[in-house]
Amino acid sequence: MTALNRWLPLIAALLLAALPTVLSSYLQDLVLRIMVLAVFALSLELLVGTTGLVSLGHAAFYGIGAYATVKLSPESEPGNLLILVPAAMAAAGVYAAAVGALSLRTKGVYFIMVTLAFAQMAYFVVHDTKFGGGTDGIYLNLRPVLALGGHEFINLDDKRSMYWLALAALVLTYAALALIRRARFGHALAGIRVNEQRMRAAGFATTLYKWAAFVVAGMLAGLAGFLVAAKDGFVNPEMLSWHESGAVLLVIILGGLGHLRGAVIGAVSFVLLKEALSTPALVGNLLAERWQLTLGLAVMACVALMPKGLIGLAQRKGAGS
Amino acid sequence: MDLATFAVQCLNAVQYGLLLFLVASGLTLIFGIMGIINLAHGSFYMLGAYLAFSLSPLFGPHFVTMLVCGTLLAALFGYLLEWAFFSYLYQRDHLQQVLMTWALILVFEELRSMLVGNDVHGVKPPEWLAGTVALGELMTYPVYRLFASAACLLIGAALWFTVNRTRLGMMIRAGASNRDMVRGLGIPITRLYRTVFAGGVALAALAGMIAAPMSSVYPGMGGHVLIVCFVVVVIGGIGSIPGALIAALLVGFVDTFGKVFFAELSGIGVYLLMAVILVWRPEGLMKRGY
Amino acid sequence: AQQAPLKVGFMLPYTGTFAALGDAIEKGFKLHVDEQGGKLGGRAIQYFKVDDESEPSKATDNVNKLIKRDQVDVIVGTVHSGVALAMARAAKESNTLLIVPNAGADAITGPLCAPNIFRTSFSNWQPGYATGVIAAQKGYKKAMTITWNYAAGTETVKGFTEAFEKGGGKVVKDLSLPFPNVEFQALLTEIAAQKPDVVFAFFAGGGAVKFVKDYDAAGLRKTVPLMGSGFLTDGTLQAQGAAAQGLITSLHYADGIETPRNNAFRNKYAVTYKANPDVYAVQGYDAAQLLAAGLAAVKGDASKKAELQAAMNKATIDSPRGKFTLSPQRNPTQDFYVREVKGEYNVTSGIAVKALADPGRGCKL
Amino acid sequence: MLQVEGLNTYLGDSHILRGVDVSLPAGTALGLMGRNGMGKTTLIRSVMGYVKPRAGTVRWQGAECTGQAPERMARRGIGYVPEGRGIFPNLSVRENLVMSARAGVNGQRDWTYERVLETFPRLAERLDHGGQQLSGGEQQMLSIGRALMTNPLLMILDEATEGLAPLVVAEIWRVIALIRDSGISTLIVDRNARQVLAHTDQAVVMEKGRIVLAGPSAQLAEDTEALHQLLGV
Amino acid sequence: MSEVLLQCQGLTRRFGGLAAVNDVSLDFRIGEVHAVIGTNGAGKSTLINMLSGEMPASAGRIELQGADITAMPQPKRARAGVGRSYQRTTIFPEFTVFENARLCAQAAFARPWALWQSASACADTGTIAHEALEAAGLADAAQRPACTLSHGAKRQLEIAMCLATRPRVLLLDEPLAGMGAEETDRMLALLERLKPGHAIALVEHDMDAVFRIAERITVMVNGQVIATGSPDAIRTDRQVQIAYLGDQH
Ligand SMILES: Nc1ncnc2c1ncn2[C@@H]1O[C@H](COP(=O)(O)OP(=O)(O)OP(=O)(O)O)[C@@H](O)[C@H]1O
Ligand SMILES: Nc1ncnc2c1ncn2[C@@H]1O[C@H](COP(=O)(O)OP(=O)(O)OP(=O)(O)O)[C@@H](O)[C@H]1O
Ligand SMILES: [Mg+2]
Ligand SMILES: [Mg+2]
Repeated sequence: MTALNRWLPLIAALLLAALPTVLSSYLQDLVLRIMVLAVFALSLELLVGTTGLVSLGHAAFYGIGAYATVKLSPESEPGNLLILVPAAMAAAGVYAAAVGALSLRTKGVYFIMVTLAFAQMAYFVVHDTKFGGGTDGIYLNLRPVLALGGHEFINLDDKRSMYWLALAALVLTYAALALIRRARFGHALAGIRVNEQRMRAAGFATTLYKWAAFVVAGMLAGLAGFLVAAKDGFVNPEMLSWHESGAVLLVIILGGLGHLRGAVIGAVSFVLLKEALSTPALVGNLLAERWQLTLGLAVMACVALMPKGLIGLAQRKGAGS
Repeated sequence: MDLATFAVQCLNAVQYGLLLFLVASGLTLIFGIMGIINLAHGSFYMLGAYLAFSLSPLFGPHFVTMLVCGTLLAALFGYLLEWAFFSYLYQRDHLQQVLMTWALILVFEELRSMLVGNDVHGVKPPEWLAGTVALGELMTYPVYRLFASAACLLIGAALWFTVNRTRLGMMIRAGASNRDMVRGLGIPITRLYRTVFAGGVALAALAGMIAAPMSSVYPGMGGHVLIVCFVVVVIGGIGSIPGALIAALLVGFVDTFGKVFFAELSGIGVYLLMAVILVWRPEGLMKRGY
Repeated sequence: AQQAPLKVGFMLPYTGTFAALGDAIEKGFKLHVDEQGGKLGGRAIQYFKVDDESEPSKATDNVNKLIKRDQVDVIVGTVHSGVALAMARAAKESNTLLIVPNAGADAITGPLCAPNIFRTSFSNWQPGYATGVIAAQKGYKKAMTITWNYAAGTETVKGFTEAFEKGGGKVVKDLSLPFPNVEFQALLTEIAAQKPDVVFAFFAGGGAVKFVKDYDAAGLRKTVPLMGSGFLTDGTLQAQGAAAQGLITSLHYADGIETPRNNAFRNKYAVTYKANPDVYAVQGYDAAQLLAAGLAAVKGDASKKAELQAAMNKATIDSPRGKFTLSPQRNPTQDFYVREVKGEYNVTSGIAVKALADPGRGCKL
Repeated sequence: MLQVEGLNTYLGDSHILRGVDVSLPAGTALGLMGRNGMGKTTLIRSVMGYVKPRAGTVRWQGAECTGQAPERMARRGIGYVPEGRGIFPNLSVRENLVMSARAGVNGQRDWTYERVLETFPRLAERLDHGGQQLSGGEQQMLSIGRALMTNPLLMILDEATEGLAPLVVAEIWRVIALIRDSGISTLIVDRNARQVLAHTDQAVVMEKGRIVLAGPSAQLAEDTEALHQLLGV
Repeated sequence: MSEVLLQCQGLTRRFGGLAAVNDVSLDFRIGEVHAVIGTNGAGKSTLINMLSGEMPASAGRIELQGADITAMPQPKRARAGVGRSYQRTTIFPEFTVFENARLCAQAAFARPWALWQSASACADTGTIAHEALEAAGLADAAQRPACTLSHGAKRQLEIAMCLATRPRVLLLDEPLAGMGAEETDRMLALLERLKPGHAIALVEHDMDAVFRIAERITVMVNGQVIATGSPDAIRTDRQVQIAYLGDQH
């Protein structure tokens, strides 16, 4: 039981890798979408679940990653993955470094609001200026490729390549975060979440730790942003809006805070729940049109019945058996 | 900008600030003082606006009576809401409230769409407030806006008094920090919080009713005010009512003059203000000394 | 042999601020289909629906539901320009036929134009331009514009400025505020201070209601005439009440168009849905007409894409708004009416510009 | 006045109280002693209704009230000074006192705001300070004062002298004696066994969730051997 | 005379108009327990807060082994050897007792960049944590979640966490509060053992304990030092008796 539990992420990853061979193109897209959201959610989980820093501006880094991808792609030839991925992560990381340095002076709800403020500023910069293409957003003319020495290894125009790239990103993100949480760094972050005062008294430079976590989370969000830009070939200011930040926060709360699996489960269930509730073929025309109502009620039921999020449910079952 | 225009702009700023304060007052109570992260505040505001829309034909000139009735209805609604959806969340991680209130927004929006449809509506101010006063040679100023400003101040003062000067207010604040201890002193916290929550909903709805004749009534109207309300409450220092007032006025000024001088980037203004203030004073402007 | 039904996918806002518009568009579309006995080009129609939530960042995923999951033959949508742009991209990539029944973003039939992307509404530039023509004709010399700082607003204002300045006037200042901010007082004061001859405004929905009421309450309606693109007063007059009386706007549709075609349409719509049609319903209706014209040419065989699209582009649509054709960029070349608010109606007093075509700048078709 | 019979309480899965019987006649003081972690606080919290006992009964003035909500118990006249003080950090000293002010069950108002301040002059100097800003001892005084403001019939003091200066501790014992004289009962948990025995009528010693020794305080004070074995003094 | 590890001169802290600590100069030496006693609100905790870097001083100077550390941030000070315990229990409630201690031990072996190493497998911190728990008498409870400890046990954990950081200066704020007689004895024995090699500042209201263990006692009243000296001198100091001790001692 525990052994299975331990290897579950790996098994899931292998299953996911095999899926494109059996799935229809639409379902493959759906899974792709979930994986990208999962990367985004995982990046926030490092902040919220692990470090206890609730950010309502995480979409800014996601959006910046996406915009950087589009902006740095050449007009008329495909951009190179080897440049674009680091660039997107770096762009998001740089902004995160600045925002983190300023906002970590504050705590709790104030922190929530300062991160929101910085995200909104980024939002308005892309929304209201020519630079970001205004409200309409901008297109990525050609999807990125992985080219080395004139040879093209991966072309994201191919749906499966895109899928596997996203899967690779998810696996790497998950693994990186799992390592972090297992390492002393992660333990220190957890300590900061529970009792920062004590951590300082013990000798941890907590601000530095939090800042580092903030930057890492920002960079991973940038990675998710890159994936979206490459997948959709289109970026829009709304990617940076607080709705987006809020949505990803909801995903990890729904999944259950404090567990990497929670973030992934949250992403899966959120997308599937909404998808199911708004698909006429599944729930009938009448209900599908009222998906907001059913989704709202479903989430309320989740909150009422599952104090620890969906992961709590899985764990309780695990403990019982 | 000549002096007269400047004066009028200042008046605009103050008036907008007061309106923001009115809308944020309910949030100060529920979020600032009770400590519930309530995303559905905008929905309560919308509820008020739609109440005004559906009640005003019934009440005609008895505008104040309508306000009272609407507020009571909203309070009752809030009372039930707390019982059904919030009473068991206090012991849990605060973020669960985020999820719950977000889900409530969805449900509210859909119910509104089912009950009153998706059209835009206007609400007429009562006859006795419908006039305007002249302002300079070209402009006039609606009397109703002055009425709304006065109402804001009145409500703000009443709220401040209740929270800071009455035992009820002290109990509410005490409950936010240590529920168990409050119970140990013989105060039925469950009922108390239910009532206060109802009060917060009522305030939001009252703000919606007062704002309806000025702002019109339309789907999604709650979402637009929500963030600004949070900004106001937080800049002011969570839980501080005078702080919220000052913050609301500041936001009013920044917004008004931002639009005039930096139209291109005026959206940033309010958030820049918040970021600067919080980086400068990490606990808001008027955080209580303790 | 019995052909399988033609799959039509609606991607429209069914929730949120634009829900009423989405509803009207769908009703309009279905009305025409019903008039044809439930068939277009001899083929039965099967509908699919996706709520676009007016959320551009979800647009690609949402439109893929129609393209990949439901594998529709035609997509009809949407209202929000940002969403429509994302849809245009997806449609282009998958070569799915797209009919835009509202979103006015100039780019859709400009830089992003494609043989399979059609529009039955307008480009943002058009109503702005038409209003500019009216304003110039009225002899106004000094204008100010006011709108939300977003694409639809700035594009409309651009159209207005182009026509107004061509007609000899001068736009002295463009005012704007962030979307969806509705606190206009500061900008109204700015207008009062500058005292232009005329103000051109672009707002829609709740913002339009509030703007018109605030404009009136500030006492400006009597001193500085207000004009706007038709959306300023469409579907909002009941809410705007007295404040909107006498407002002059321009749009490709109006309430008092006394043609048999329009009357028939309005009656039919009123009978079917127990509601009065608006411009959105017309646009939806025409989307169906346009599709019908194309399908008729290929006898219902939607797989003959090139022929279908060519036929659609050549079609003359007998719209309730009056006949229109499509520009090479597939945007309607249509008449724009002068409209004045009287009571709860936008009454037309003639045509501002006949057969106004969008310049289609940047389109490489 | 207070009668506890066969109380069994679980926290999580652990069986903490294993059949506790305690009774406290009106107007007397009962000392509750025991090493750390023996269940003293749990007993008090079971009586107050913060935790629901699995078995056993709690009687207050003859009426059964097992598992009633803490606010009900407080309203019936129990004043509670918890361990760790439970001061409201976001209220000023004045507000901490005023918010809890209440006439007793019999309408008595023996303890007023003024009298509390008289008893703890240190608090009078700190009226406008927030609860958070008080020193540890000041918080303790405030916690006691706050409970007195509810004019209780029974005061439960869980480690009420923790962190208090010797002079103040002496003052607290004096106040307790005073309270007792005015007919209010007290239930005292304190680490200083000698002091407890000196200021109570009856005393019980707990070990691992059971009462292992009970009797008049004076008598227990003699029994040095048992005290040493059970309490380490 | 033994080495002075930590000392302060003219240390002052004001809260608005109130001088909670006023011009206090003290030193703490290796091999000595220096008790700081005083009335409630005398400023003892505030003093410790300043010495440990939790709170900036309004005026004055703090030296660690002769180096000025007045402006040194708390974490750095802690790593330099200044450890403290809190009067109000300050633990990680949701972690196990062992994890509480190990996390504190980890501060000295931070190496946050070593992501490939598992924190729980780190032998050094594990040993230190075990020793600290053993010393504080909590070895049996190591695997329990800290929040399920009784009040007294939490106080013990508080001390263990301070020890786990391996400090050279121990600033203990009422370590005995909430502990029973037996635990008090154990704690005093522990302090006795720690004395060589450590400088210990002990803030405490338990006079029996203070007089048993302290080499030097400083008495504070209203932010000021009113007396410093050997236990016997303090016991008989009239001023101290009036302000603090009463006549019992
Ligand atoms: N939530 C819990 N789950 C399991 N056991 C618990 C829980 N809370 C407390 N305990 C255990 O219950 C026992 C009794 O605790 P209690 O707080 O009543 O002791 P106490 O006698 O008041 O001790 P102290 O003198 O230290 O305050 C202790 O051994 C404690 O570890
Ligand atoms: N943050 C603060 N703001 C204002 N006043 C404070 C603050 N912290 C402490 N004080 C005041 O400073 C004085 C000294 O407090 P301190 O906690 O140092 O006392 P103490 O000597 O530790 O007392 P005790 O023995 O009761 O713990 C007290 O009167 C307290 O009210
Ligand atoms: Mg206890
Ligand atoms: Mg202290």
